[in-house]
Amino acid sequence: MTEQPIDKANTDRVKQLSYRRAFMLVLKRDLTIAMRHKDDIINPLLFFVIIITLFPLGIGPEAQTLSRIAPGIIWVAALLATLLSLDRLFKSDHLDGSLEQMLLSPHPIFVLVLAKIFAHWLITGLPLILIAPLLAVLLHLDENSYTALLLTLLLGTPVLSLLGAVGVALTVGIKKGGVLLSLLVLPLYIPVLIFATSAIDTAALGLPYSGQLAIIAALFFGSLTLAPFAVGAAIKVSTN
Amino acid sequence: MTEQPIDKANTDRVKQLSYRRAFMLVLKRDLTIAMRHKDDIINPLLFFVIIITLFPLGIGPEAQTLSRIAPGIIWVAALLATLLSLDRLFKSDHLDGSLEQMLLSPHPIFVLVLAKIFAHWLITGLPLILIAPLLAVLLHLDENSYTALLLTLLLGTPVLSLLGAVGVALTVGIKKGGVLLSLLVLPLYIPVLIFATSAIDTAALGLPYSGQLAIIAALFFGSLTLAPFAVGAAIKVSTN
Amino acid sequence: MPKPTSTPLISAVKLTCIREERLLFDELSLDIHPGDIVQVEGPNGSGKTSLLRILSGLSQPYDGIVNFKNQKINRCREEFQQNLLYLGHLAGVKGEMTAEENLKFNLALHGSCDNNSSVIDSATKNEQNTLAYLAKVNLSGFEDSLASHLSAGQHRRIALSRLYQSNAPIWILDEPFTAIDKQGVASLEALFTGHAQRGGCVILTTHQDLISINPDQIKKITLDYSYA
Amino acid sequence: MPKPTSTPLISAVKLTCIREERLLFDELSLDIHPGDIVQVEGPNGSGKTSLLRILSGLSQPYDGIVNFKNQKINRCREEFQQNLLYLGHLAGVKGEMTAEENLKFNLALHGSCDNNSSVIDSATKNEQNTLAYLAKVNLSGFEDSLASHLSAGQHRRIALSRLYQSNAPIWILDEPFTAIDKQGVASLEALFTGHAQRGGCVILTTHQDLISINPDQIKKITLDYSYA
Amino acid sequence: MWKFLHPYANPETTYHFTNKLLPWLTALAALFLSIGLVWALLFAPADYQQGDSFRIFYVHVPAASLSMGIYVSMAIAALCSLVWQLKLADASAAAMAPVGAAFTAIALITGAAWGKPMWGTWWIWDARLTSELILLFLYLGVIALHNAFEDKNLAGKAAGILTLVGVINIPIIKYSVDWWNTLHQGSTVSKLGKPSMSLDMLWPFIFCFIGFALLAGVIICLRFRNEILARNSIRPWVRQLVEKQLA
Ligand code: HEM
Ligand SMILES: Nc1ncnc2c1ncn2[C@@H]1O[C@H](COP(=O)(O)OP(=O)(O)OP(=O)(O)O)[C@@H](O)[C@H]1O
Ligand SMILES: Nc1ncnc2c1ncn2[C@@H]1O[C@H](COP(=O)(O)OP(=O)(O)OP(=O)(O)O)[C@@H](O)[C@H]1O
Ligand SMILES: [Mg+2]
Ligand SMILES: [Mg+2]
Repeated sequence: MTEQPIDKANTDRVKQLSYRRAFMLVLKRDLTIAMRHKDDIINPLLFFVIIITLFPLGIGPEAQTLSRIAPGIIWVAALLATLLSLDRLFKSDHLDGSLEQMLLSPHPIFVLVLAKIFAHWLITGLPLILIAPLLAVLLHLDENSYTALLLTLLLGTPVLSLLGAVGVALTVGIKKGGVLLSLLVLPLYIPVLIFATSAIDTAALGLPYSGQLAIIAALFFGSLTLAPFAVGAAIKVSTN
Repeated sequence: MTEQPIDKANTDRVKQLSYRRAFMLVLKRDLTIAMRHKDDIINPLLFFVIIITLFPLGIGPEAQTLSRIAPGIIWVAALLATLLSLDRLFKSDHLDGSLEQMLLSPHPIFVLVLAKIFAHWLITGLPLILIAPLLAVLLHLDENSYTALLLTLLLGTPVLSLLGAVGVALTVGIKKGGVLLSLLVLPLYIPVLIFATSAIDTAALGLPYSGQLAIIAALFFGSLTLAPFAVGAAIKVSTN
Repeated sequence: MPKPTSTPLISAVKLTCIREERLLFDELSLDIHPGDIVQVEGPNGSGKTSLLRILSGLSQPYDGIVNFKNQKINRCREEFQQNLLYLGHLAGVKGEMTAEENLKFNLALHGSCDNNSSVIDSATKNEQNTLAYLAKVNLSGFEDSLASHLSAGQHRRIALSRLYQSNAPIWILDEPFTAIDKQGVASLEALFTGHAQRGGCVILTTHQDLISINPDQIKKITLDYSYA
Repeated sequence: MPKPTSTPLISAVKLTCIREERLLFDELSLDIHPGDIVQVEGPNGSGKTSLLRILSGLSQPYDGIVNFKNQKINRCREEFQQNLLYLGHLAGVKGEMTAEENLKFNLALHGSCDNNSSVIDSATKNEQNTLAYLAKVNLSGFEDSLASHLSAGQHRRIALSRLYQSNAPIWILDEPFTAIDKQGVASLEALFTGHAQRGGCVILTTHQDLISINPDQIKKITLDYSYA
Repeated sequence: MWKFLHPYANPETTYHFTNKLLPWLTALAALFLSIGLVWALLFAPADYQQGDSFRIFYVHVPAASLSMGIYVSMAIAALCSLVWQLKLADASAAAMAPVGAAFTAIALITGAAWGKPMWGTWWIWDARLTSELILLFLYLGVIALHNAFEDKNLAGKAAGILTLVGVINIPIIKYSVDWWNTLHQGSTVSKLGKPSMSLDMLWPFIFCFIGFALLAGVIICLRFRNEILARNSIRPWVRQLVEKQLA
């Protein structure tokens, strides 16, 4: 018995395990972990809700002021909620050696990474979008702006997850990278924030906001194609 | 040789190592670690700055709106910056077993805990206070309010560290306690937020705000005396 | 049946490793053939882990080359990784998942395939296999326990169970016996011998002596950087 | 010179430990006297760590009492902890501090005192001692390396160096030999014998055999909960 | 002085005690609630200003009061468990948390429903409303902490510490209407001696109030029994109980 049969088996097997299967595998795993800790889904959401309730407390209850700053608050809150949930993405996988093992698996790292990012969005981004209208009521958001709010969140939150992933990947090897992460990531988030709130404000005036929406869409597709590779490279550096 | 000489030495020694020395010991250690990672000091600060700059971006640049909401924004930012830096307090000590060792040391746990909390405040709270006036200028805070801002921060940020410590101590044994932490801690922070911003708003109107300040001071002394014990008990639970 | 004249599975050419201005090893060359069991020896801090990580492509050496079947591993990374099983000081086991879920994920991530080299597609068969592998590392009855609720040794056993299904010829194992009880160590040693006989190679570090493996069969590499 | 009739340093009365509805041990009673070296044995997952944590007061048993010199440890926690040295699976060593800083902190936290039982107050003497203790665990030359830059074994050695200065009579050590090389294991064993002779007691778990300690001197406690 | 409580530190005795208590409690709760609600919703006079929407009052105020009352009881239980190591106190606190959260939610929802006709908006950032919302968060935090620990005893201790630290919110909620000028009603029911409410509104209110309190008691009691069983699942008496049930 030489090494031949072993090798043969390997190449066969890998052809069958297509990208799609690797993607589904990691996605399912991450969702399982999140489901195990239902908190993982509920908590970013509650965090979002809590931040949004903090502002009226800090600023005061006047409906007019609140409705004026509502888009900004909702988006900043979404941004911070995403930010805080980011370390779930790679940190624990790095600490317990899983990330190392993923790097050593025969699948291209960007597929695995994309699956992890998608899972992250499903767990944190999606629930935010679902609850946002309710919070908009609490902040007396202008009625014309609801569609704009939802559309910007739908296109924008995936960008937050994608760009955030780059940040986490870069900082994951560093002890206590938590706050450094925010530093790296927040500047990347600013364009999304600006265009999204501008879209909502424009909508409140009853004007068309497709221009801003197009820019956010462009950011989305751009980061969707580039981020997984950047993340893959960053992870290789971090685990060295 | 029986156990006698060993015992004798122990009791002698412990009498000498007073609370104060235990406190200084842990304080020095935590500051050393923070100094080693200069990021630990710089990052919460930068995070504070970034949040505060996000709002003008999300809300728009009008000086009047900004100055109206400035106290709220500064305080919410201080609150979030503290929140994000909290996991430094016990998490890594728990993961590498140091916390266990502190529990087993002959010193009462509340002394050690108080030292850790004080170190945390020196590292995160103090720098915020120092930079706050600058940010207040950026947000066009009313000129009458500067003293009030500083006083509330000076009394309020230690409360944030103290109450936050309780939250971290409770969640430190839980995997991914990160966002659960925010859920536990933010409701406890809300009274500080309300009274602090109310003090600053009152000051802006030129009215006396000693009432609010007294309440914050009460919160400070209350948490200073109670939190270390709560934290000690919580740590015992978490390392069980 | 080791064949000394076959192409080496892994060969290192003049590896040099420097950590914090300490020279750990210099111009270290080695060839590892199918059938080899290589034990890297040396006191704490002599560079065993560093060497193993370099061989598996996780770290870059200061100088030198690592080849897989005479090809630089950087050139054929994907193929190399299909042929490699590396277990380090860290177990790579998720505390939030059960023992079974952990194993299943590991198998699937690295491509699971049964012994008669046909790819398993049916989920049920996979299921059975997972349980069988867990049984092999004495974890039957713990399938549904969260890994974080297992003892230190059981935790590592989850990671080690991958060895029982792996078809990768190259095993690089950094202190695989950590926290494992005696019976466990014995069955791992048997596994290594079997793997070598089937044409694989095992590179491992351990501070315990390998008891049940024929000493003649073990090649030793001693890193003798002595501290201070 | 063990004295079987002396008050036991630690005694456990009818300890019961249940983990996830598995009964690990039931009504376990034991007395540990000065001079005892107790090895807790059992396969992975049999409850050794759980027992040691209960004995040291870190976890609460489901049922039963742990006494220190015939007093419940919950009642005399402070005194008990002055007499206890516990090292668990985790080393309690901070990666961000150097070896020396780590050791110094550990000594100070647990109260450092030299062998002729006079309290050390002068910082310089303390300094010298720290270096001496580091030398004892073969870490000379690594004083100023960050602990995170040390190898697995060196990392644990920092924690173990506390044993060389400790005056606590009770040592509870959970797999102290993990990642330690052979020479290190031998000197630790010598240390244990010495400690027992000086009237201390050692409770430890390990999956390796204790080589250089006289087997008659070792009391074994076997946890035989068999899995599945 | 506390000697008489001693038998109830034993889970088994307590379990059997709740067995006896439950039917009475349930019957009383049903009685008070049916009388109170029928009286309040059908027969009590409509408010001269607010009309029939005033009837929300009969649900809103008991729910709001109970939300705070349950929290205080939870805190007392937590204190007992932490100071005297009473495992049963833990179990009772665990039983109370979700019930309290439910009443808080009811107070919020009925309040919001009442606010729409009265103040023209579902929600305002009024001090009392906000602090009630914070109370909800506190409850959720306690529940989340209970769920986050696998070991029920540890979970109880952890949640107990949080509960005690959170107690500071109760006076803030209670007195917020006095401290701040807010839209929300000040004390009307409880002004000592001289309630500023007509008696034919007060009586149905009292019945409703007691009814809801008893209802809370019933639910807490049921949950308490489950907690006891779950924490003692290894004990022989629980095993026997299960076997009896199965047989
Ligand atoms: C979501 C909105 C609301 C919340 C969270 C809320 C909360 C509360 C709370 C916490 C109490 C205190 C119960 C006690 O002290 O025992 C209370 C009492 C009361 N609420 Fe509301 N409330 C809300 C809306 C309303 C509205 C819209 C009205 C009517 C205009 C109202 C009328 C009352 C009255 C009359 C009391 C009794 C006051 C007393 O006698 O002490 N509430 N509510
Ligand atoms: N945190 C925990 N929660 C629940 N169960 C646990 C926990 N830790 C350990 N257990 C269970 O308790 C049992 C004994 O664990 P313990 O760590 O005491 O074993 P051990 O004898 O030290 O094993 P090893 O030799 O592997 O270190 C195991 O079956 C494990 O599943
Ligand atoms: N991340 C790192 N950064 C800098 N130096 C390191 C790092 N890791 C290890 N070293 C240094 O490299 C040397 C060898 O470490 P390595 O982990 O390879 O040793 P080892 O032989 O595996 O020891 P052990 O038996 O203790 O596991 C040590 O002297 C250590 O100080
Ligand atoms: Mg090593
Ligand atoms: Mg163990």
